Amino acid sequence: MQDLMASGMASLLSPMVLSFALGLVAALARSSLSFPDAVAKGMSLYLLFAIGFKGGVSVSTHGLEGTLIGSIIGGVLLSFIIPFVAYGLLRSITRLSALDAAAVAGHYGSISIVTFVTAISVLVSAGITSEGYMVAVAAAMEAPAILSALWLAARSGGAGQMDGELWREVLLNGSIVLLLGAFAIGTVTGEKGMADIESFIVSPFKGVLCLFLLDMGLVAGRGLRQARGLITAPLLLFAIAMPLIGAALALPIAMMLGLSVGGVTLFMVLAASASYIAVPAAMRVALPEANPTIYLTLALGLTFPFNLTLGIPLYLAAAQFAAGG
Amino acid sequence: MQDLMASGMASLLSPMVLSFALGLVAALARSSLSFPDAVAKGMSLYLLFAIGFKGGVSVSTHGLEGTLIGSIIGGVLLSFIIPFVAYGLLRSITRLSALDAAAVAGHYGSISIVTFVTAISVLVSAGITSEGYMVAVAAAMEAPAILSALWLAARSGGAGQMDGELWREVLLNGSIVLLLGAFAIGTVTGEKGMADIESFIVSPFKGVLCLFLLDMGLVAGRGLRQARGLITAPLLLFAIAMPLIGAALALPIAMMLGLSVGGVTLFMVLAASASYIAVPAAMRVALPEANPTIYLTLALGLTFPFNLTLGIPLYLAAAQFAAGG
Amino acid sequence: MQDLMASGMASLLSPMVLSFALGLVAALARSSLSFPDAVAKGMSLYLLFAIGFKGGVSVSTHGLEGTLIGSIIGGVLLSFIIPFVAYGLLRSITRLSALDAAAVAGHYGSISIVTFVTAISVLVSAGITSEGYMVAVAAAMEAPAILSALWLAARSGGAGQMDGELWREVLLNGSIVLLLGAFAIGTVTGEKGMADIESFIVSPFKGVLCLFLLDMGLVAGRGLRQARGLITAPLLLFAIAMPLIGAALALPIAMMLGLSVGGVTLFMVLAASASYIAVPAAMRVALPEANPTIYLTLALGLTFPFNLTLGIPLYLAAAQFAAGG
Amino acid sequence: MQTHRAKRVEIIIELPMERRLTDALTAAGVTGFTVLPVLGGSGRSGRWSREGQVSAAVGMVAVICIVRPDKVDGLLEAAFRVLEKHIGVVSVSDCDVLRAERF
Amino acid sequence: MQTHRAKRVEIIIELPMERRLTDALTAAGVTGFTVLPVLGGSGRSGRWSREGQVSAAVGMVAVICIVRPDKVDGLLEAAFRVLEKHIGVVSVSDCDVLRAERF
Amino acid sequence: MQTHRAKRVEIIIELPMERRLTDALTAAGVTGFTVLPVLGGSGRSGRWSREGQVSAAVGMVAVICIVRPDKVDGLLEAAFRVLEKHIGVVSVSDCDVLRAERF
Ligand SMILES: Nc1ncnc2c1ncn2[C@@H]1O[C@H](COP(=O)(O)O)[C@@H](O)[C@H]1O
Ligand SMILES: Nc1ncnc2c1ncn2[C@@H]1O[C@H](COP(=O)(O)O)[C@@H](O)[C@H]1O
Ligand SMILES: Nc1ncnc2c1ncn2[C@@H]1O[C@H](COP(=O)(O)O)[C@@H](O)[C@H]1O
Ligand code: NA
Ligand code: NA
Ligand code: NA
Repeated sequence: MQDLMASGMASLLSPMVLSFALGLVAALARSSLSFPDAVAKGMSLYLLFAIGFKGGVSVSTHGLEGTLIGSIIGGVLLSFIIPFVAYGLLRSITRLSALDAAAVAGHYGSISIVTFVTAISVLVSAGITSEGYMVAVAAAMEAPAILSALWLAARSGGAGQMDGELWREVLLNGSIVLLLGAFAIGTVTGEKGMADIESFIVSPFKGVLCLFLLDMGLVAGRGLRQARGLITAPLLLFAIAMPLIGAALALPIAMMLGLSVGGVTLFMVLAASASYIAVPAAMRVALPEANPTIYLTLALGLTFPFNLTLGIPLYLAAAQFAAGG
Repeated sequence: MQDLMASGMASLLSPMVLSFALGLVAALARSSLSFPDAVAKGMSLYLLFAIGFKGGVSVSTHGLEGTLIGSIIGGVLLSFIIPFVAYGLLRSITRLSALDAAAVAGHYGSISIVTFVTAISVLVSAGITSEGYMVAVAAAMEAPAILSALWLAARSGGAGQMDGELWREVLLNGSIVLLLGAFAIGTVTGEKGMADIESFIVSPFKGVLCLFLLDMGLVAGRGLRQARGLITAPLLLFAIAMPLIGAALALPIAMMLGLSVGGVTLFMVLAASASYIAVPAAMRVALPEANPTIYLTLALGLTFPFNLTLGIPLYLAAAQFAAGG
Repeated sequence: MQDLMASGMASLLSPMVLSFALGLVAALARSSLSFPDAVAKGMSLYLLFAIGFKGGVSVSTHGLEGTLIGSIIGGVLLSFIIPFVAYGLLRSITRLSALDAAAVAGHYGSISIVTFVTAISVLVSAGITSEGYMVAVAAAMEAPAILSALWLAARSGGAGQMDGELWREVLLNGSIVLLLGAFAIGTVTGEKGMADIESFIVSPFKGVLCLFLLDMGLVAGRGLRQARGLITAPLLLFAIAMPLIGAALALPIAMMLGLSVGGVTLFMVLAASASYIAVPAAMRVALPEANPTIYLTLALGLTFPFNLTLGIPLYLAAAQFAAGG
Repeated sequence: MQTHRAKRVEIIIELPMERRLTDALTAAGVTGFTVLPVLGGSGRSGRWSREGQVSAAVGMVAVICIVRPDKVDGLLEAAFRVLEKHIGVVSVSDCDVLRAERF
Repeated sequence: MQTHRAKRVEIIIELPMERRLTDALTAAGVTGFTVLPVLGGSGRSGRWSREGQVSAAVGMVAVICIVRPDKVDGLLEAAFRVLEKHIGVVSVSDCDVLRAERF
Repeated sequence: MQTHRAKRVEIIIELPMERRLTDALTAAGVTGFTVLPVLGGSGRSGRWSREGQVSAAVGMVAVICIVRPDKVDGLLEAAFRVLEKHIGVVSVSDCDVLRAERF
């Protein structure tokens, strides 16, 4: 317990969390601090490439410890199921319309790659290893939730078409392709490839993550300022309860899959996190009548900071407790 | 003397100064070499974050050597006073209108963060330590001079309103917030945080600074080419005399504060340098009738190169002489 | 032979080649993966600065091994001559108009700096040194081919004016100025300057190159998708034969110049590669009626990937065979 | 100089719908258009800015098509089918163009 | 297609004045506008370019508002109060819009 | 508000020709113009996008000039001489401007 709080405290006072907080505060105070979107995009491309590549190299050296296939199936199932839980919760505790609830639910079934990346950094700092193929699991969990959301929306009369074009867009969206592509490159080139580009993708990684989180704090803060009036107590409750529920659903599956402590943590993080890059764009196409301010505020403005600060240490503690640390 | 010239020479032939010179020459020769503004902004965000963070970490380890509060008060006073000196000088030796003179004066009271950053790099190369909290002093010196400039402009009938909105903009401008925010993060996370992101913010720092100075050379060169007709001998004299005067005013104050040789140098550099990022934008709002070409040419086209090449080694030599090296 | 295939294989499975392949496949599959142009430009500025600087430092330490002047003259001659060979080949095996053939020919006489940079990386990985001044040769070979192309176009009635303005644009184009400028800075600052910025320009170099090649794969793939209908068998043949011919022309010259194995390889790479950044822009101005899709597709979509994958290992093998390895 | 009457259509549309719009225009026979970036804006759904954004969900582009007057209706119908439920603004104004053979 | 008369107002204004302008527009009841980036330009104060610039002092943006004709005067007055002493260009042209209920 | 008739000329031109165009405008006495970035587009030479591009060969910009009606012809002639063999689109529309003394 003592330990848990100490490590929680350490994680709260890491440069990463503090950078996010700085961005949040600066935006709420209406500072002019901002990143050009090209720079934000560039940093996200770097992070995706680096994390994918490292995962691949890890697989090439350690082999597929545990079951890759099993984890992917487990992850995909979770991504399908979570939206139904989220939808039910939203419809019972908030006043969101069926359409808005369906759209929000899709975000929580999918994943936040930055939350995932931050969790890996926390694990690395704590000296805890994890299965390299978790990046493939992350990629696999991006899309299924969208289907569930559209099904929920359609059931409630909210249309929501998933045409072939949208399928292609979602499955081949930039972050999935980059993550899996870099993973494949890492697997193929292994330690030798790593030696080539280590000082680009390993050493400066955390620093870039800090700047990216600073930018995310700015974007989240700006969003929160715009959406002040919209955040009701039930929505706030949902934004904190839902990641916990997601993580709780993930824990037993991760245990059954026999993942390591690190792997269990990451699996929980994936389930607990909500997408705010890929899914919102897909929802604008498929469910244009759903209100984007609601899902962006919940996913980026509330759940993301919760996971970043309290969630990750909590999931790690739960994983250590359950998987025996 | 021998030493002084040798170290001056070394500083003139550093990759940093030469990168600036390359940019200047390329722009004057009308080369198409240019940086996208998003990349320039990205580099400046990196430099501000890194320098702020390092200052904070240094404070967290060495404590507040000397008096932080004293230095901030000294710096703020200087920032208030220098514009009056600059204004007097401009009005007596040049033909600038009262309004233009007031606007220029405001720039010289404020500071150039890149000159400051370059000076720190020079100190580090020379193995000279300095007070980490000087970045807080730098941040504190950005704004006061604007007030003096507006007062001077108002006195001469040039209007110049400092409304609440402008106050907020100036005090919460991106570079102040990032500098102080990163400083705070560095103070809180200390050596541990530094270990996390050292290979991002320390190792590549000088290289990024080179590219940024190259870009500044390009911008300065383009400006000089546009402003050819405008630069008279008295203006040129001002652009070189004023940093020397600022540094001379700063030296006794720095000595009284009991700063280290490195600290005295940096304090002089702050006083000697002129803003060309934050203050020009504020002046466009508050004194729209003042001619921006004049203040940008003086601050960026003339005084910045002077400080970069001759100024910094000179201030360092003076500090070593005065503070005993 | 065994060795050759092994090293060819190794080079094919390097993170660099695989990154390019990832981009190519992603674009052909119409993934949304893309880099902002500001980020692509930023990476190219970094690569040019780094490669130029390293070349300069190498000259400052090793001196001008071999003859710099000789190599430059040889390179310039090649750049003048290759377009005539290319033009003859195009006119005899393809149906391109005289104008389009002239425009394409100009691209093959000039050079691709990224192919050159990749070749240097391959040499470094293989522990093979090369003459630092080859970057000056690369810069010198950018422009002459444009003159040959314009002469060919004029002869066939295709106008093509090289006015003073275009001259200036070509000779002072950003990449030439940055490459030579950084080379000069490297020469002046030498090992000391290198120590200052090594962790910026050496360590992360290969990683940045990977991301840049990924971007180039995306751009090339998009281009190929647009130009599907255009690529005939003869054009494809040209795109593969021409680099081999260029390299074959370069080999004896490089041997006569007495270059090292690494230098011979780079000289061949310069001759074999085709420009797709500077020359296309010049051709748009000078030969606006030539079809840009043709020359961009040949240079970037076909010849660049060929050189990257098969060409470089081949030229290296030939250099080793000829210059005795 | 010799000019010809034409119409300038300006469509401001959500980033994620850009390709659908341009594909629909192409399908409707409009092959000439130019896409401009947008930094931010304000509308019934509030204010927004691209600053620091990675997601396409928060962003728009402006598509400009210069067309012969007789082609405007086809263009507007094609655009409307894509836009219908989406946020976006369509405006048409008169203009004169050089080199009418291009339109 | 059914279209409605409207006005297209284009305001090119200094970057540091952007927020003041959009706030003034909002205060004047104009809630719909779109902000486009500007790369460079030329005017009485000479030529400029955003290339490599960090300072907002050297830069402009273009703000486009589509409004109902009766709202133009209010808009122009609001814009003028902000612009008065500042550099910038305001132009108004006629246009037709789809979905008039949005303006 | 008091406004004055003027013309809005919009020239979409290849990136490598930008400086030649603006120099020609300046030479023709047009000192006021604004350059907007372009992301991509489509025309007779196919579709293109600036995404990930380093070369200026694949790219365009939009140049906007607001001029007094009597200056339009000189402007168009200057623009046409530069554009003649190049890809690009020139359109002219009517507008009203504030502060006519500036044009
Ligand atoms: N009247 C208008 N004039 C110009 N742009 C507009 C207008 N209305 C909306 N927009 C743009 O379209 C976006 C979405 O509008 P809305 O659907 O009203 O929220 C806004 O954020 C603006 O970028
Ligand atoms: N006639 C014009 N047409 C288009 N843009 C203009 C015009 N005049 C000025 N501008 C823009 O407004 C900026 C400032 O103009 P000025 O105040 O005349 O220097 C210029 O740099 C251009 O970007
Ligand atoms: N009708 C048009 N409306 C708007 N932009 C156009 C039009 N035609 C061409 N363009 C732009 O000009 C570029 C070159 O046109 P083109 O020469 O027809 O290939 C296109 O890629 C577009 O960006
Ligand atoms: Na999730
Ligand atoms: Na100062
Ligand atoms: Na070549």
